[in-house]
Amino acid sequence: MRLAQHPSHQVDYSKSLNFIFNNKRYKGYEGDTLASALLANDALLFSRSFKYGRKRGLMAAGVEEPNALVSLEIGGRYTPNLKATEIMLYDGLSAVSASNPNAFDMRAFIKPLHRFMPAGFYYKTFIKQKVWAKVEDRIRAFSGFSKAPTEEDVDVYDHIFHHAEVVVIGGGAAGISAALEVLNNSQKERVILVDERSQLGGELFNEFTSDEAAMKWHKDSVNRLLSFANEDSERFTLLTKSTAYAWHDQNFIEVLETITTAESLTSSEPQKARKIVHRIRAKEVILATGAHERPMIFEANDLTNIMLSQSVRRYLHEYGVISGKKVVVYGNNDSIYSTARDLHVNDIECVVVDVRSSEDPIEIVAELKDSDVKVLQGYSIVKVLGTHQVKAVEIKQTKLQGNSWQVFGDTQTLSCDLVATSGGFNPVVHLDCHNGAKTYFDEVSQSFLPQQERDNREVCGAVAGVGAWQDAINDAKNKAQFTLNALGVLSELTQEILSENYSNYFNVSQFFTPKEILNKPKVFLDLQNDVTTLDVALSIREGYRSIEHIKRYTAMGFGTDQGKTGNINGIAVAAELLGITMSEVGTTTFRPAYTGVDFGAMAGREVGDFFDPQRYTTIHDSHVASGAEFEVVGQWYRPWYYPKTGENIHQAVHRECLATRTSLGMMDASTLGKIDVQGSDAREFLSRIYTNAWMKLAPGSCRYGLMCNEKGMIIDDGVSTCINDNHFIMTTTTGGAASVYSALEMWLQTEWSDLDVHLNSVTDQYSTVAVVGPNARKLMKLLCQDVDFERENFKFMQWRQGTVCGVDARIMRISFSGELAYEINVEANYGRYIWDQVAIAGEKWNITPYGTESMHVLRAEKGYIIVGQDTDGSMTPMDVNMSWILAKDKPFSYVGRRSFSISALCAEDRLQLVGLLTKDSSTVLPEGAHIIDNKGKSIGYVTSSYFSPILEKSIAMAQIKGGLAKMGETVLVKIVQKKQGLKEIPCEISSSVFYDSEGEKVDGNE
Amino acid sequence: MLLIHCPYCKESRDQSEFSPAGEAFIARPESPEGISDEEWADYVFYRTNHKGNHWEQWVHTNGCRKYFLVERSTISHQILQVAPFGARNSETEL
Amino acid sequence: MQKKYSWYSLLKAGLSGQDWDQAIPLIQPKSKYDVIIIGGGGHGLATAYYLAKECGINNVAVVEKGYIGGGNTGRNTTIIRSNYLRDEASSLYEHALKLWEGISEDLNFNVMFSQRGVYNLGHSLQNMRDIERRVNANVLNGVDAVVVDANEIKQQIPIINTSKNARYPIMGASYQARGGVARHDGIAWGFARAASILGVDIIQDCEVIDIEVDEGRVKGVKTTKGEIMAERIGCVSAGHSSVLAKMAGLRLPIESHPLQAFVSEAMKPVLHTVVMSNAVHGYISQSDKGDLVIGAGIDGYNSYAQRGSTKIVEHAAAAILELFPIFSRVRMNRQWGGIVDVCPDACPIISPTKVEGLYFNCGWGTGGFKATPGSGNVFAHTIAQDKQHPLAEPFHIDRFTTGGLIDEHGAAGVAH
Amino acid sequence: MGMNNSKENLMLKFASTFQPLIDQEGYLVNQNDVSCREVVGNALAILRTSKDHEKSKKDAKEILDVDLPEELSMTTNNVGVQCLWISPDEFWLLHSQQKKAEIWNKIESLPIEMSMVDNSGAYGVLEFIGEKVNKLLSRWMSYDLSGSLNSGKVVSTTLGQAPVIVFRTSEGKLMIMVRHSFSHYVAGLLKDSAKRI
Repeated sequence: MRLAQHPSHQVDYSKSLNFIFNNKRYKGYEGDTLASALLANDALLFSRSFKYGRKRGLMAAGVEEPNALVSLEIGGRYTPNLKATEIMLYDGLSAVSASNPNAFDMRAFIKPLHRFMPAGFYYKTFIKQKVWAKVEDRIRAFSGFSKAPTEEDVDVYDHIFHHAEVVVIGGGAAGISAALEVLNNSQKERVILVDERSQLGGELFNEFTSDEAAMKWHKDSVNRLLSFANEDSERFTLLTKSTAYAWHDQNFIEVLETITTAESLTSSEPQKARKIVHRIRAKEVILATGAHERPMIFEANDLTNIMLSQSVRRYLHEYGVISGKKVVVYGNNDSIYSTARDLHVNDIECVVVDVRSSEDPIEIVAELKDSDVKVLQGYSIVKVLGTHQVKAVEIKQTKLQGNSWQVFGDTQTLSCDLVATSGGFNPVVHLDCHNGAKTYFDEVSQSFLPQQERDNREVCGAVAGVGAWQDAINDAKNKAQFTLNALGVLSELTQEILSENYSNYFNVSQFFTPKEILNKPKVFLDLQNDVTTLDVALSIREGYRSIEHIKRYTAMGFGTDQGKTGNINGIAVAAELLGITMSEVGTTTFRPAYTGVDFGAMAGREVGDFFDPQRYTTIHDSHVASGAEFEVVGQWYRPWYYPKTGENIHQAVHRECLATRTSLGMMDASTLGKIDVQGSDAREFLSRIYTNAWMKLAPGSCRYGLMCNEKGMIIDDGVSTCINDNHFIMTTTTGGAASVYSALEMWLQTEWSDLDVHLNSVTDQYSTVAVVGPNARKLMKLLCQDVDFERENFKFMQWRQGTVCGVDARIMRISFSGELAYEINVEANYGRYIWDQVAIAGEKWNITPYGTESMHVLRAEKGYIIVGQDTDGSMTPMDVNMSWILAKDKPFSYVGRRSFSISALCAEDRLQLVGLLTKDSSTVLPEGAHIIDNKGKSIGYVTSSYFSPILEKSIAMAQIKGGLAKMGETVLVKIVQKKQGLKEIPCEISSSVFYDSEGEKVDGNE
Repeated sequence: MLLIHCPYCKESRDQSEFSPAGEAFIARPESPEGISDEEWADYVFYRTNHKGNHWEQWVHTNGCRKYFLVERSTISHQILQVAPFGARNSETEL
Repeated sequence: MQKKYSWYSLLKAGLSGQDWDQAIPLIQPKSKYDVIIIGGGGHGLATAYYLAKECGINNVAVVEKGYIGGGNTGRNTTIIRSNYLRDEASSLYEHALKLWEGISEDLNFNVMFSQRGVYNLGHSLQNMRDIERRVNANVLNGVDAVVVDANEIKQQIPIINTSKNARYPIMGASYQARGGVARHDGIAWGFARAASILGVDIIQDCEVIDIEVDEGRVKGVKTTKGEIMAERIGCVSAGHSSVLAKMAGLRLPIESHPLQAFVSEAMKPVLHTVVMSNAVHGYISQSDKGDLVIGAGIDGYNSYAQRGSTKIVEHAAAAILELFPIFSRVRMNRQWGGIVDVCPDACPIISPTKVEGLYFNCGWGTGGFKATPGSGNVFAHTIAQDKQHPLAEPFHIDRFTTGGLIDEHGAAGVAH
Repeated sequence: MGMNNSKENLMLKFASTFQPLIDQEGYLVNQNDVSCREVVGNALAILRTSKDHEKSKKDAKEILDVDLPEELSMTTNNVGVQCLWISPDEFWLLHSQQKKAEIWNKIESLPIEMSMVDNSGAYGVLEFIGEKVNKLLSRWMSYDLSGSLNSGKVVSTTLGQAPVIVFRTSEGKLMIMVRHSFSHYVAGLLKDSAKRI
């Protein structure tokens, strides 16, 4: 129900909102969460638990909530597994329970069997593989919470980089205080304050009804911060509705900000991102992440309307909501009295049960007693009565003997409809531990606190074990001063005098884990995963004693709440059962994310077209216009083939190849890597990284080179052009460009720094148009007048500088097809123009653009290898029958040479590259098919295979064990895939040069 | 993500600008032909793979393209120092 | 005598308050054993189990510095397959896969091996050539494998994105039906329990601080729980192999790198098989609990920190969205990292060393989990006979000197 | 043949890869708080210097009349040649097409240990103006633009996955050099993010 309005309430009573939950209509207000709005409507059932399907209501008011899982909206905005406590209400909201508490549930139906299904049940059952295979899917069907989405996300997500001198995480009293202290005492330092809620203040709201001072300090401080944010936005950034979910190395912090809460908006092209991941690199970090309250444990502690005490207060103060009329407030620390007082002030009947029998009662207890609030000290709740919802509690007397709790005396029953429990507080150390910090167990606060000293980081407020808001504010100012000093900013500390009305919530008694309770069934530790004290006991009994084993064996803390409330009780129970201290038990490792992060948000905009750059040549648009299909090579989009209407790939390639062999073809070769090599040692450098000789290559000439790594394996190849004695331009494969470039730089910088060589990438500087075919010379003569193209004056493997259609060009006469060919290199900006001019001028010879597929066929006809297709990183130059390219007399032991003499690299049965001709010349071998020996074992495989249009027969290249010594032998290629038709294809091992073995074509016509 | 100080740009930059380039101080043998297969294999394949403070090579791929030396803890990822290439030839010797 | 797991024992335990015996007894080390296995992960525990079961050596200790199964065993994405390219590798992994198929019964412990099939996607022409080559090799080696095209994939996995316009369009895949996933803790605990029953001592919280070598022969180890002697010692410590090697005065051709993974919040079953893509570095399956289990790429720098670069995890999330756009609003729940021991040829080392009696089983890189039973099996025989198991022979450490590498990297990279 | 073989009106033949991506006024992004347009007509010479930095500085001054800047900054000489620091031995001379011939005539007189490479065709130059420039770029750049990129500063970094050179010529103006093959990618990123700042 909703209480009378009060200034502490953070809801706007003038803005009423309609929403739907599990198909029922409700009303709430602006500022409500789905959880508070439903409580206000006395709707208490939210979902069912994971294992036993028990009906569950709210336990908390924040991200620590374990029970209230729902899914939101439908279609492209359907979102699974959200906590009702983290959903800000908006008009038209529509949500359903992750698993409906009002529908039939098999897990709950088989309740009598639960006793036979302890933790680790499945390890002991369905042990036969066949049986498991049958039942697994049926068992899986029960698992999981919400259904998965079915449609693509309609929203987008952004990433933003930030740099700040100080990041304050947490916007409660401590965080506000720390941020202000830094801003007030520095001039230019950039500050970012991050808080997960929409309103700064954290738990401070809970003090508003009882303490004017708290309200005033909050109002003044928040206004001060907002004015900083507005007036000095360069310096101060305030991120609300933003959760710092991960802290990585060197203070790299990731924050998830929720931008659009109104999930039901329907715009296809969103003007706002749904969420933004802020990636903050900070010099100094101040953690003010507060603490999560933990529950007391007792039998049937998972019934509806058993809530955390501070959460009850939060619903009361921030939303004016309470879910009971008669409350039992139960706990082991002073905070429960504040809760009782606030309930009493709001005329809600309540009884306080404190496990501690206090010797010197604190002031507030007296107050309560004076105002006729029943206070039972030295009592504990042992059991809750009720079917689904709390009806009453059974209490017994309690005392601490030595280190163990005793429960004794008669059972009394207190009727009530709401239990507010507080077992103490867990400092939110998660972030601090993400990148390696440790925690230690603090006896006073009975909690794991962050390690004291740490570079570039301070902790303040509740996370540091400070239990009163007044102390937190001053503690924060203090720590902020340390941070300022670390930044070299000098300033004076001024303590703030705040109200006298003082209560330290971290006066906590030892964990309440008496045997009488641990041995009872249904004492839940992890409510989401239904982990009970008996499960932990069993885990230990079976030898899974490490807390990490207990976690894994019982699934404690694996839920979407990651055990924020339950884990610590589990640790306490384990300590009790193992007979060791909690610090000996230790915690499980805290890992990102602190709270869930949408995959979409993690990816940001790096999806779809932006997943990876698409690199185009300057001629790309022309290829698109002529209807080319593209092949992606590395990041490059290369024309694959140019189908004419109605043509399939084979017909197109057939046409392209014949046109090129018989008349004229053209291709865009711009994607090849190009590296400018200059310096007096350029030649020496080339001869060190290539296997062949470079000392005598004359200016005006080009040479093919093969590059190996130190393992002796081929990694790249290409033609290098000698501009002058100190200047070469190397070409690399398209895919290898980047790695070759950095490998060359590595040799120069880390091994051969004595060499005078400079490398520069000029890949993007040039567009390269290859003109290929017997009529190439005729065409070049048309396009370029200032170069002599006569064959004896411009020989194969030479280059000339000239003017093509008015554009400066470096023309190389090299060939990857065996035909007469020229490569025209011009400044990239003129590439498209030259391409068009070549096309126009070539029309009379029916010039035909061809793509990578035809290029492959043409080169295969000549037996030229493609690194990465005919080699795979484990092939030496000898393996590909290219020993001719290994210089014997180079003084310097070029890269890879030493490895050639290692035994395994000289073995005769290595895979070697040979040609393969099918006996039936029309049969084209599938690439990747294997060659078998007479025992049916693989002795190699087909690397390249095509139907050669010019030869009108099938040709192939293959790696075959000892293949070079098997010329002319007949082998069988075994097709083992049904799709390809099971058969054995007889082939003859041949030279891999299939066409024009004399090399006559390279000079073209005339 | 690491924050790496480039000794050439003299600025700390995000890891995404750099590429790791393996263990430092592994020099190519003077005369590869003059050494045994074991020694060659040691150079090509074998690594110390320190647990603790570890000298390694990084290259400022998307920056100045320079290779340099970094001493980094492989336990905490803390970077203890960086040095231009050739500033030192072993973990101890400067 | 340990109670056998069965419907009968479950029923009895249910009625008698779950009075189970210790699956993993708490044990203090003896002063001497026949064999010490360093490393209580899946591989180490499997080694101990097979030593006791198949090699008649029961006087074995497994020493683990933390808790068993807490290293890579508990940190990987549990993908199991045997469709490797090279004969040597596929034989070894197929040996492991065959053991997986009977392991739950053998250990009397359900490790929840789920043979839901594994797809390795191809996104480029060269990817598909490599897939054809690998699948054909597998079939010839008796390993079940088949090439499927984009349409067939779409039929089996309706939620996958096979659009031709994708940045990395799915062109096809290799599919191994017998592949799948298993419960990672299960395999460690199952081996541990079964080994203990056969008399193996499993000693946790026991860190090896030195390996004692005398005249080229191993004598024993110094640990945080005192000195333990043994004539034979097997090192199975994955990311920490180099650290152990150093104690024995050895170096290894290994680097330790971070490998990260993450899981989503649990949803109702929607993905019923395993999908891997090397091209975009995303590996995904849905666990029996309902969470998506996603593997990311490897970090390039050395680390023992069990955490890696954010960029890699975020890229993996993006890669998964390329394949499964409907997961955009699903939330990552937990992220973690393991330390993988990477070998230059992406194949393991299962080998004796220059130190007599000291054996190493390491270098599994990102592929170790799937090999767990096979790795332990051949390593146990290698230690017992002081001679490599036939399947382990190609994986001798000397291959880096003789050049006999088993390159599983496949194509060095597309290039023309 | 009717083919233009003269070197005149080269600009008619010139086609930047950004050209298909810009609007009529030549803008990639044109909002009141941030604008981005391509600046054409630039030429780029990459100058590589020797290990003897002092000598290189002297030679560069005498032969090319440029002052080699120290560390991540730029200089502009009296004829408008901008010299950008890229690395200790690498400097980019950004100049107008008109100046190109003039500069290249001097290459012969460079000492052997210095070299120069024409990369005029490799890069597109983008000019950013407006108060939200940093906001736009911080979507894709890890570099501390607001804190560290003062006027006259030059840094090579990444924009998304594209390698770029960023420099601030004056308070209000920021330039980015993008490899042509990345222009579609970069233009796409900028246009997309501009919609949501």
